[in-house]
Order: sequence, then C-alpha cells, then structure tokens
Amino acid sequence: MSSPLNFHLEHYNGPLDLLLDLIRKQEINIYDIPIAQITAQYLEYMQKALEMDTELSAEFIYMAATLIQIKSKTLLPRDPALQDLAPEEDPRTELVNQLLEHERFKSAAEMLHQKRVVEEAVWSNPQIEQFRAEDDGTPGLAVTLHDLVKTFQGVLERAKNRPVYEITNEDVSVPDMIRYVRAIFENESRHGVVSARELFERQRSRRAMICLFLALLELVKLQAVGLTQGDAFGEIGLKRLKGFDAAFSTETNLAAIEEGYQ
Amino acid sequence: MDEIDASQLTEERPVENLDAHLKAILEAIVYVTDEPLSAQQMAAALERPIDVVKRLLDELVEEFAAPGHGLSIREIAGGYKMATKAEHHEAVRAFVKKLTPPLKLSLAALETLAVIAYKQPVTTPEIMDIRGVQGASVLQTLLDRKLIAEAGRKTVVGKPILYKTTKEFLVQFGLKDLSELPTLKEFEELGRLSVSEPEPEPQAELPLETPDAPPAKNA
Amino acid sequence: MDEIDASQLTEERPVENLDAHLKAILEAIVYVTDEPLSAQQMAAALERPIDVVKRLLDELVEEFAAPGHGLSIREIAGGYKMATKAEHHEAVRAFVKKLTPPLKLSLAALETLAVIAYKQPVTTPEIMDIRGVQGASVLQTLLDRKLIAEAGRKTVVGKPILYKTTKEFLVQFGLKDLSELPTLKEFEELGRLSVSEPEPEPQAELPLETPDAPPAKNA
Repeated sequence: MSSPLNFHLEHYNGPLDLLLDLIRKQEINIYDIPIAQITAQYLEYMQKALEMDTELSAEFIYMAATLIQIKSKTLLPRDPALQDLAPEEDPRTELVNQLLEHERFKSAAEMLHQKRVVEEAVWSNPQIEQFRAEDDGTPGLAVTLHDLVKTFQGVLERAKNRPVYEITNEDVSVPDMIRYVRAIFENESRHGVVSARELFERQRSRRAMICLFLALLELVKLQAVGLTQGDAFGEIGLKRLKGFDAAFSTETNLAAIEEGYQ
Repeated sequence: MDEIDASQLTEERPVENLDAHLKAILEAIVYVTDEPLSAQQMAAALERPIDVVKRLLDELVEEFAAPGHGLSIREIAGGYKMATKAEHHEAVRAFVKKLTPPLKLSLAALETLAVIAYKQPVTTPEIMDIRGVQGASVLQTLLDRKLIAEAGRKTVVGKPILYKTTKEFLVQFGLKDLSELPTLKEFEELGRLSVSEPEPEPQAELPLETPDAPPAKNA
Repeated sequence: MDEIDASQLTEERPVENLDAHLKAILEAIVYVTDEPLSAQQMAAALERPIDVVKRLLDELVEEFAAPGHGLSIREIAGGYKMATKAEHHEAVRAFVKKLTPPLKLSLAALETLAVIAYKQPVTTPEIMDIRGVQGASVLQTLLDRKLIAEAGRKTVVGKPILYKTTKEFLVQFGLKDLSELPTLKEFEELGRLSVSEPEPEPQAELPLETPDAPPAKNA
C-alpha cells in the first residue's frame, strides 16, 4: 500500500503537524476524519520512525493513545435510549478543534514569514548619530527584564566555575599561588588569555598579591606562562605556553621554588 | 530664497509657508531617527499641534509613495520610519554595505511567535497546548531577540509568567500595530480553501531556517 | 553641457516610466550609501547610460532643493550624498535631544544590577564576591540613575551599606512588584525544555513554501 506519509520524519513539529499532513495530503474532510484509517497510518509512521531509530518525543506516543481511544469510542455501540436522552458528542470533536487551531497558527506563522521576506528587502539608513550630543552618549546595551535574569544566571554560572582557593592571609605562599594559576589555566581558561588585572583583583590580601606576583615571575621563567599585551599601555594578559605541562610534571619544581622562598 | 520667519507672515497664506517649513523639518526628522516615532512624539517635541503634524506626515507618506521615489515613509510600530522600497531591492542590495544579518527564525519559533502575537498575554503552558509540543526553548530565542517580553504573571496556580510581543516585533515584521495582523478567522478560511486547492505555489528560497530537526538518518 | 546634448539625442517617447523607475532606484541608492557615489559608479553598476543617470541625479538634486524638503542631495567629492539641510540642523538637534533614550547599561552595571535585584538587600563585598570582580564604580552609575538605593547597613563588622532596587527599577523593567521577577528556576526551565526541541543550525530553506517537499516514499 502506498503511504501518504512524508518520510522526512523530522519535518513534523509534533503529532498535530503529522496528523494535519496526513489529512491534507489525502484531501480528507477534517470534519469527518476516518479515524480508523488515520490511526493506522499514524501508527505506521511511528513504527517506521522506530525502525529508523528516530527518537519520538512523548507527545507522539500520547497522541497515539488518544487516537486509539477515539477509535475505540467510535466502535462501541451506543445505547439508543441513552443517546436520545443525552446525545453524545462526537469523540473526534476535540481533536478536530485542536487540529484546526494548530493549522490556523501554522498559517499565521507563514504570514509572519512572508512579512519578514518583505522587511529583508528594505533598508533604512538612520543618521541619528550625527545629531546626538557628545555628552549624552551613553554607551551600553538597551536592557530588558530578560537580559537581567540572563545576566544573573551568567554571573552565578561563572561563580560556580571559579576555582575557589580559601587562602587565609598568613598561610599563602608562592607555590600556593603557582598551583592557583595552574588551576585557572586548567579549569577556567584552557587556551584563552587571562587578564592579569582581574587575577590580582581577586586577591584579598597584600601578601596574596605579592605571592601571586612572584608566582607569575616564576612561571614566566619556567616558560609555562607568557605575558601578552594588545597595545602599548593595554591590559596585560596571561597565556598558557608550551612549557606549561612540563613545568608541572613534577612537584620537584615547586619544591625547589618553595625552598627558594623560605 | 529667503528663509521664512513665522513672525513676518502676518497675512497672505502664512500657513502654507509655515507648513512647508514644518514639513521639511518632519522629513529631516524621519530621515534621521533610527526608530519609528509617533506623530504625538514629534508634535510634543516640536511644540506644534498634533493635527497639523499628523496631516503633514500623511502628506509626506503619500508623496514618497509616488513611483518616482525609491524611498518611502512607512507607518510602523505606531510611528513613522523611512526606508527604501522593497520593489527596488535587487538594485539597491548591491549598494548596501552594512547588511544587517537576516533575522533567522525557525518554523517552530515563528509558530510560537504567532501564538504569542494572537493570544497575548499568554503563558508557556498555554503556548505548548496550542502547538501540541512540549518545549519552550524557542521562547528563549524570542526573548533574546527582543521579539517578546515578559508581561507580568497570570493569577492562577503557580503564577506562570505571561508573554507579549514587543515594539521590536512590530518593527521586524513591518507592522503598524497588532490590529494590522489578519484575524485568525481569516486563516481558518484559508485552511478551508486549501482542501480544494492543496498546492500553494512554491515560493522563492528564503534565508530562513529549517524547522528544528536534524537531517534524516536514513533517506 | 555635453551630457544634456547626448541625452537629448537618445531620448525616446516612452522613456518616461523607465526614467521614473531608474530615478527611484537612484534615490534609494543615494540614501543607503554613506560614501558619495559618482554618477559613473551608479551607471556602471546599474548598466545604464551615464548621461541618463547623470540627468536623473541632477533632477533629484533639484527636486530636493525645494523648500518643502528637509533633505537634500548634494554633490560632494565627485559623488552624490543625501543629508539633512543645514538650515534644519538646529531643529533636528533640538529634537533628538528631547528623545528619551532607552535604558542603556554597560555589562558590568547590568551584572551588578542583576545581583542586587535577586539578592537584595545586599552589600558591596557580597556583590563583588558573586561577580568575582572588584570595583564599586558601577554602583554609583546605578545610584545616579535611581535604579538602586541604600537600604540601611548590615550589622556585621564594618557595617557595610546595603543596597536594594527602587521603584524606578520596577518602572524601567515593567514590573508591578519584585515578585514578578522571573525566578532562576523559571529561566532555567526555558533552557531545559529545549532538549525536546533543539534550535536548528542556521541555513537551508524552509519547508514552509514547499509543503510537499520530498516525495512520499512507497512502502
């Protein structure tokens, strides 16, 4: 039997989409859906999808259950006496309404799409910058509530991934700081450039800053880390060098350094 | 030609010259501004009567609509905005240096946007109900692109967040206001027609995305 | 001039509509380009005779020179460029100044504001802890814009100042009260639901306009 299905399964944005496609392709009257036929075709689709290892979301399975339920309702003989008292609603009605609603929004989506086509053929060239006074130039982002939540989430995410070194003021040593910098390059910025300023700003004591400074000098000497500067007077960045792994291959390097600072 | 000063025009069609002057300023303002400004905003800032400003703006819209003009002044998002006419897009495209990247929206995103546009303010569960799909990831895309925004909370159990479309939505889709959208009923009639006429003619390819789906594993 | 003679020689009767069309395109091109383009450049790109292009450009220059227009097309550096007329600059500048710009914040300010909104009342050290960055300068910006305010002092060592968001904050973000702020959980749910509906890779055309895309396979 020839299947009306479009076996580019993924074209379907959910079960309503699939059902609509079945109905429209076969020019079925949506107000009188042959439920047995449609159910069979729907299940055939699901079978094919399983064979093709396509993952079907839960709503596809839920729809299958709904279809089978409607089908069984239509098969059950009704009590004619009861039917006269309270005429039963066509069990398909709810599904049909859902399908029609879905179809309306599909058309609406297409309409929006067409509008975008027009807008993409139109250009505007505003010159407001020429007329903005120099002083009221507030560079920045025009922000929305969504930006606010998103930003907060980003801040928390960053905080979570930040290596936490609880260094009490007096205990911190140069090797501690070497391990600290190493952790940063291993976790936070494998290949990127780390701002030296930010690194220093994270330190909570003078001693920690001095140790960090000495640690950086040692690392540069070992060619584990390099310094970069974009332009004159620009920010100094730290970059992982080829010697990074070698420098940390043994603890002896650290031990030697530790000795040196005793 | 001498500049016309309002105080000098005591008689003899003073209105006409004043109007020409105001109209020129309005043209310059519409040209300069980057987002659609309403007649009210312009009238208030220029300290001129709203009805005069409105009439002159409408004259400008009409004048630029003539076929000899490649520019148009369009009413979008409750305001006026100058832009090139779509019909000249092929010739103009080559000269546009800073081509703004097209707003790429998936079919799912467009559908979700349509639901929000018509049902606003609307909650996530309501959107998912209509689309028959679980999943609200496209909401995040729409929020990121500022096409929709939060609109308070619905006073039902769980107090879900309500969403609405934004001014940016009107701008991006070239709509004067929401009432310019066809009614859902009109789509219903379209749907009915499609039973007898199932093949709408194919359209040109567009720089939009495929619906959210990986390519078929087996063809 | 020579060009005029040349154009008169080649002139034909039904050219008028064609001319109007070309003139419209030229107007649109002069509008979209920021650098002055010469008549030669436009003629070459549009594959039209230089003399016709030149004549139409001159017509445009003349038309916009009329007092009813606030825009002008000027010949600068051997090319044509659209701009507002100098006599209206004062009016346009005054107008632009009155426009209230949307709330704009630097990323640092937005981060700080977000932390205060969700953790209020909160102290400077706490804010810096969460952000992982030193520096309190953006607090002043937020205070100046009345988005945050002081909320007493925390009873810990040093008695640091506590900060909270203001009524202006609610107004700017369209919130009735703080309970309308989306929770982090709600925000994350938007992302998590995406598992069932991944956003597609950009590219490829939509199946929207090809409802019958690939033919159905025979089973």
